[in-house]
Amino acid sequence: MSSIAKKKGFGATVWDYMTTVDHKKIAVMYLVAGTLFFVLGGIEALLMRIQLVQPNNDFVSAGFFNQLMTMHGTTMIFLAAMPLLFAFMNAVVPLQIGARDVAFPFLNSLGFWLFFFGGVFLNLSWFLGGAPDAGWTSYASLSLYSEGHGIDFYVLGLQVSGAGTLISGINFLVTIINMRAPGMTYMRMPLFTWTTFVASALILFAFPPLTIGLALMLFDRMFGANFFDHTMGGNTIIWEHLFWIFGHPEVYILVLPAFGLFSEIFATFSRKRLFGYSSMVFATILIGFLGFMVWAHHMFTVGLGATANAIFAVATMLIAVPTGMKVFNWLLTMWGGSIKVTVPMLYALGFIPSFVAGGVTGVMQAAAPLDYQLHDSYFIVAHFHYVIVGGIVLALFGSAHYYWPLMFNQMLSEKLGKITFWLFFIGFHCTFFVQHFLGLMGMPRRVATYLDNQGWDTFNLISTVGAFLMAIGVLTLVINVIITAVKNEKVGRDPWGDGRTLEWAIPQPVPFYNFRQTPLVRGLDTYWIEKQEGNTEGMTYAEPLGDIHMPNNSIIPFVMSVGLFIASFGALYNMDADKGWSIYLLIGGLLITFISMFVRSAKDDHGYHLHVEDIIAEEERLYGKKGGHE
Amino acid sequence: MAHHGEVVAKTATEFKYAREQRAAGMRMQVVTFALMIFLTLIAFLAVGAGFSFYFVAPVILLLAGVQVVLQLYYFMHMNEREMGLISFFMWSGILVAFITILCFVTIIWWHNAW
Amino acid sequence: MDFNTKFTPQTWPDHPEQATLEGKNKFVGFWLFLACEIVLFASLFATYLALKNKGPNGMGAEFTTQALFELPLVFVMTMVLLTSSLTSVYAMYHMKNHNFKGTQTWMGITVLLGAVFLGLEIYEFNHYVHLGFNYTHSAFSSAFYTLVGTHGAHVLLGLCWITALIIRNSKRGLNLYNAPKYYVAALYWHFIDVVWVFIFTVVYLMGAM
Amino acid sequence: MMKGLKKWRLFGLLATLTVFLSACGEEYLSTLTPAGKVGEQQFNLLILSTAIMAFVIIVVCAIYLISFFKFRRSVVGENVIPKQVEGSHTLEVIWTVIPVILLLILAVPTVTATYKLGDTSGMDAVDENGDKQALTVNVTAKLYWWEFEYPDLGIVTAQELVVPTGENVYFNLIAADVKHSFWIPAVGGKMDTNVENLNKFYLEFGEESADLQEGVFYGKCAELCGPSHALMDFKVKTLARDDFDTWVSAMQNTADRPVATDVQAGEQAFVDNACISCHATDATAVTPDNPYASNAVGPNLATFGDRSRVAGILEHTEEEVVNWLKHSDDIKPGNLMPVYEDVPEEELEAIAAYLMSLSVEE
Ligand code: HEA
Ligand code: HEA
Ligand code: HEC
Ligand code: CUA
Ligand SMILES: [Cu+2]
Repeated sequence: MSSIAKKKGFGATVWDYMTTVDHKKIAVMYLVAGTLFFVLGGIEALLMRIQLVQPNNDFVSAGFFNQLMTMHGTTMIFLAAMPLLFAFMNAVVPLQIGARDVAFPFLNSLGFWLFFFGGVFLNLSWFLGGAPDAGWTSYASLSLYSEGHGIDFYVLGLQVSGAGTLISGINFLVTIINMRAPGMTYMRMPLFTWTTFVASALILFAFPPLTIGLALMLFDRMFGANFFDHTMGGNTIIWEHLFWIFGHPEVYILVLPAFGLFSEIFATFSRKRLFGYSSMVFATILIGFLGFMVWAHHMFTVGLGATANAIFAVATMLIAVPTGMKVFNWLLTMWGGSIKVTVPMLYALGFIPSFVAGGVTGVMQAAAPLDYQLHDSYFIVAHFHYVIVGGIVLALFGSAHYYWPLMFNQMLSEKLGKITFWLFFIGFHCTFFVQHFLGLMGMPRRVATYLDNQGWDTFNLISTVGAFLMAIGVLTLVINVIITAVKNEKVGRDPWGDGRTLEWAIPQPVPFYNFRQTPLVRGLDTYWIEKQEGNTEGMTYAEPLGDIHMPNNSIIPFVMSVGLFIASFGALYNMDADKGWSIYLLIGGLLITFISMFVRSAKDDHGYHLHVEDIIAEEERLYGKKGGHE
Repeated sequence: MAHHGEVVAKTATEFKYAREQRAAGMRMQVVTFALMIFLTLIAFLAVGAGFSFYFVAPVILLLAGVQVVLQLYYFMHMNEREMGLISFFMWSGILVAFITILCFVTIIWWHNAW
Repeated sequence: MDFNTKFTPQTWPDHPEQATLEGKNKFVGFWLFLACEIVLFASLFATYLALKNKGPNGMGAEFTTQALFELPLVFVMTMVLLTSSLTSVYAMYHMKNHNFKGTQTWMGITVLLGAVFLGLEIYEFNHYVHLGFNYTHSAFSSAFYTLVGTHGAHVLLGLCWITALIIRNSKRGLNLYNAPKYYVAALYWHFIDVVWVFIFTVVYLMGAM
Repeated sequence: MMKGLKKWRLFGLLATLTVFLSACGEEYLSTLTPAGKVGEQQFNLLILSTAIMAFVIIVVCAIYLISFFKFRRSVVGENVIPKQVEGSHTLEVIWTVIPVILLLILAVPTVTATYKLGDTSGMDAVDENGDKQALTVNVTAKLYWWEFEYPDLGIVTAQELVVPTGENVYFNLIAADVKHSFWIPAVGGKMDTNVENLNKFYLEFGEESADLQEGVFYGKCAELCGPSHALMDFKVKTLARDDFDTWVSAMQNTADRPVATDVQAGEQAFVDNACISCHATDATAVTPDNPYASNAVGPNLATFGDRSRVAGILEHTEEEVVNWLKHSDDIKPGNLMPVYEDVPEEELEAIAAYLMSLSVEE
């Protein structure tokens, strides 16, 4: 088939990525795009920290600061953390469960491009009259009051990228439900697959409230609806609820996959089965459930009444129990193991104390009357950066080192990796530890500046210094990536030596069809089992070598996303009385999307069959030996 | 892919049996439909009769609930085997939906003390 | 057994919609999508309930549910939509019997009933707007039109989708490629009915009291 | 004996924590130096929860360090294959039960305090004559300033809240434009001012503010409300009840205050420049409430001379008043007061002098 005869050249490569439906390539695109947005969000953070380095600073204006703050939060959560996690989910989950691809390869590509164009749209606001400035929470009264198009960029950008996220979520769910290899029962799935599963379920239920909230906000701004206009009977608290019904599960959408990644790392580098596997699974599901019952802890000071506050306070505290289960299981995984301190393990080791510190401040905030003091102060900023940076970002960096060989068949430098870790880790604690005290000392969050003589100067200075240490750390990582890419030393299968799960059993580089033959899974940690039994092949097969059915590449996801991107501009400018042309953009964009949808459904796409000869030829090309079974 | 089954023709008896089963199933669906129409009628009549809101509202909500279960389990076959996981997801969705609505009809306008 | 296999009623599998992996994926994926839609509509219902009868300056709206709604019309709409649910069940019945013509016909009837429903809804909205109860009138009006309108938009989408299916497949009969498509379209249609059950109960019946 | 020791240890931990925490922050601003019952209650919760959390962290870190140092590959040997244990039910029970107990210890005071702080019934309590017993203040938050109206006393002030010490003071909170949040860190936790509905809560002010560095507690807006959110400060003056009553009567007599001769020019300028259209100089000029927030366009200036800051942030000098009049848009971006750059300097100075003379204190 044509896709085997690889075309060469830059243009061909770009086209290949634009049309690809291969989960491994989509993973790379998520990784690249997510990293770009992460650096962007990080630069926004640095600018904020420079502004706050001393009292009465005027490095940036107040209005610009609010834009930085809003875009930093929004970018980091929606465009950096989530996509980077999707990168690993895409790269790893199908391999972990023994699948040839995800359930809906076409939708996988669509999910990526929607996210990407949504993110680009949001960020174009910087050049088109100003970014959103009402905080990542975009509370209704302020976001309706806010002038210009910033909020419209927020609403439309998140709507588009949110659609992508939802699609990806459903895709992972179906993949995990339907595509597991024979023998891969639910209770044999690696923990990263489990957390991906639960996080995707959370996406399924958490994104609709956001979608509705954004739609209502859009209708208010675009069509003069009155959902949030109290002078017309509207109610701004509705937005707050919708946002947090989404927003709280969202933080678990982020942290659960991070937990999964660390579970893999702990088990691998302790050379030991994950302790309490079934309780880990149970805890993951429980956290998912409880995650939907606690959102109002973000609204303790809104005035919901003592009863509501008390209920939500207690419900919130409960989450500490399953999370604690996880923490202790990780510790007990190390206990009695054989711990090798590689860079990924270093991140995992750094994660435990950092995340626990962030988690327990969360429980403090859950004590509603105490939260009356802590809410909207820097204490909160400290809390969530401890869980987010100490949990998710460490997981992302750690997994980048851990899975680099899987994704690129190269190993990042361990030496540079350690430098990165220490710079980032020290910078991180330096930045955010002192913020607890700033909050307790009365410093509200989201302040563009502060007056002197309030006792906040030193700690803010320390915090800024820490942020720069983090930046140097990130730069080291970037350098590491570049050096590794230039060196281009291939490492082959199971480079860590202690791989336990199916993804490490596949020969490197991974062929585009993943598994020549579908593997048969004979227990938890399949690869470990096979290795212990001396199976050099790494896996047992469930089927003889035969034809493989593969999906066709398609440019349609890209075109559909471009259509929505264009339509978003139309919708945005349609709110201005003097921009009559915008309606054509809106209609034109939507037409592009609908026509591509129509083409997609009217044109049958049965995929193609990869024949045994093709498989053998491909394996010969990749591994230089005769492919297939003798 | 691995899931390619073979094309198997049913024997005449099997075929007849399957047909009859499906026809019986279809009759069941029509009964379900009649039931749904009946429930709807009751709901409209209860409102038309002008009983107290606090009596009628729970009743018609219950009727709606029953109707939805009928739709899901009979029309949409959620009662069939291998639907366990899907039921789990549907009920999870219903749970989240319920909490959301409960919240919005209570605390949204209850601003008071903390 | 794949997309191109030709079937007779005897060889047609009991669950044609799930006979291929693709079909099974579509089936599960679509159910999950419906679970997601539950929460989507719940958010709209919740918003509607919070804003019901709320007008300028937090006072009661000048139009209230009691003054506005006309139950006879709603009753007719309900019957039409419920019936269309049954007709789509018939379509699936024939699909499972590998009776393509039956499938197409009953799907066609479903579309017709759906179109009648949509027509009545448009008539209803138009009527309210003429009374002065337009989209920007109050928080209540915005919430009402958004909730019921989103349902209406789903109906419209369903109509387009099923029509497209009918036309696209008219020449080729049932196979394992299009059977799942018919099946999930029917699921979607039932779901629209489920939502309507709550709309007529919560919005219209409870509003009229 | 063991028990006694444990108690003592806990006490010691709490004491150290208290000392450590209270070493940070300014007395007039820090939640760590609570001045009043509400703040103290919240502070106690802070100490209790910090102690619990410190315990959790210590336990986790202990297990963590031990397992790390005992089970490194360099210690256990390169080729050792550890035993692949599945888990342990006993341990699972332990680490479920102990956290639950810890959480219960936190949850009980949390719930109690939630109800206690949420109880605003005292607001409407009346004595045998039917007079309100407690002081109520209506707070309206506006783009970037605060109005404090005393509904039972018929007076209004802005930017600086004046309250008596040693009793519960009740607040009705609302915002006039976008959402803000009312926070006096040193006195007690915050409550949002929403746009669509009144919020109620109470605070108790435990000490007189006169001894503080600037003679006032600091208040903050704690909800993002636009560019000048950071500058939406207010101040709180707490007085003994007698002094407060004196202040109230003085306020009630500001209607026809004589204007001192040396600032009469300023008063004239104030009127000529239509400042008066937004700013009342009479503390009894309570603006009619629309059903929600107060209608006042600008802060009431009846006690401007008694303030400690101009517009909540600038030093309280005549120069800064002039500065404010000329550059209010730079000083507080997005605020709703016009700038008066073109008014002659002398006129502005006269206005400043006049405003400084508006005082009800000695
Ligand atoms: C990854 C992200 C993430 C995670 C995992 C968490 C986890 C938790 N969060 Fe956090 N949170 C955020 C991200 C996150 N949060 C963000 C972004 C915000 C601010 C949003 C905004 O306003 O912009 C926020 C805000 C926030 C608030 C609102 C504060 C306010 O604005 O007033 C509250 C209040 O209850 C809270 C609580 C919690 C709790 C109880 C947990 C728990 O899940 C933590 C559980 C973990 C542990 C407790 C540690 C391990 C447990 C043990 C070792 C067992 C023993 C422990 C005990 C007995 C205590 N969080
Ligand atoms: C995933 C989420 C995430 C992450 C990772 C971070 C990371 C960081 N955040 Fe966070 N932050 C949020 C989510 C996140 N944040 C959210 C949700 C808010 C609330 C917003 C709101 O209130 O609405 C917030 C708010 C917030 C504030 C409070 C703003 C305010 O209230 O006024 C601050 C202040 O210090 C801050 C700082 C930082 C810093 C220093 C980092 C650092 O960890 C960043 C480190 C990264 C870098 C420094 C990258 C630098 C890289 C380079 C410079 C390399 C350049 C390379 C090339 C050119 C090749 N953030
Ligand atoms: C359109 C209405 C308007 C007019 C006219 C106006 N102001 Fe203001 N003024 C405001 C508002 C609103 C604020 C609060 C600004 C803030 O802090 O965000 C304010 C604040 C002030 C303050 C600080 C108040 C304090 O309590 O610290 C002073 C002083 C003041 N104005 C003086 C004047 C003078 C003098 C004039 C006329 C030359 C004037 N104002 C005209 C609206 C007005
Ligand atoms: Cu007002 Cu922030
Ligand atoms: Cu939360």
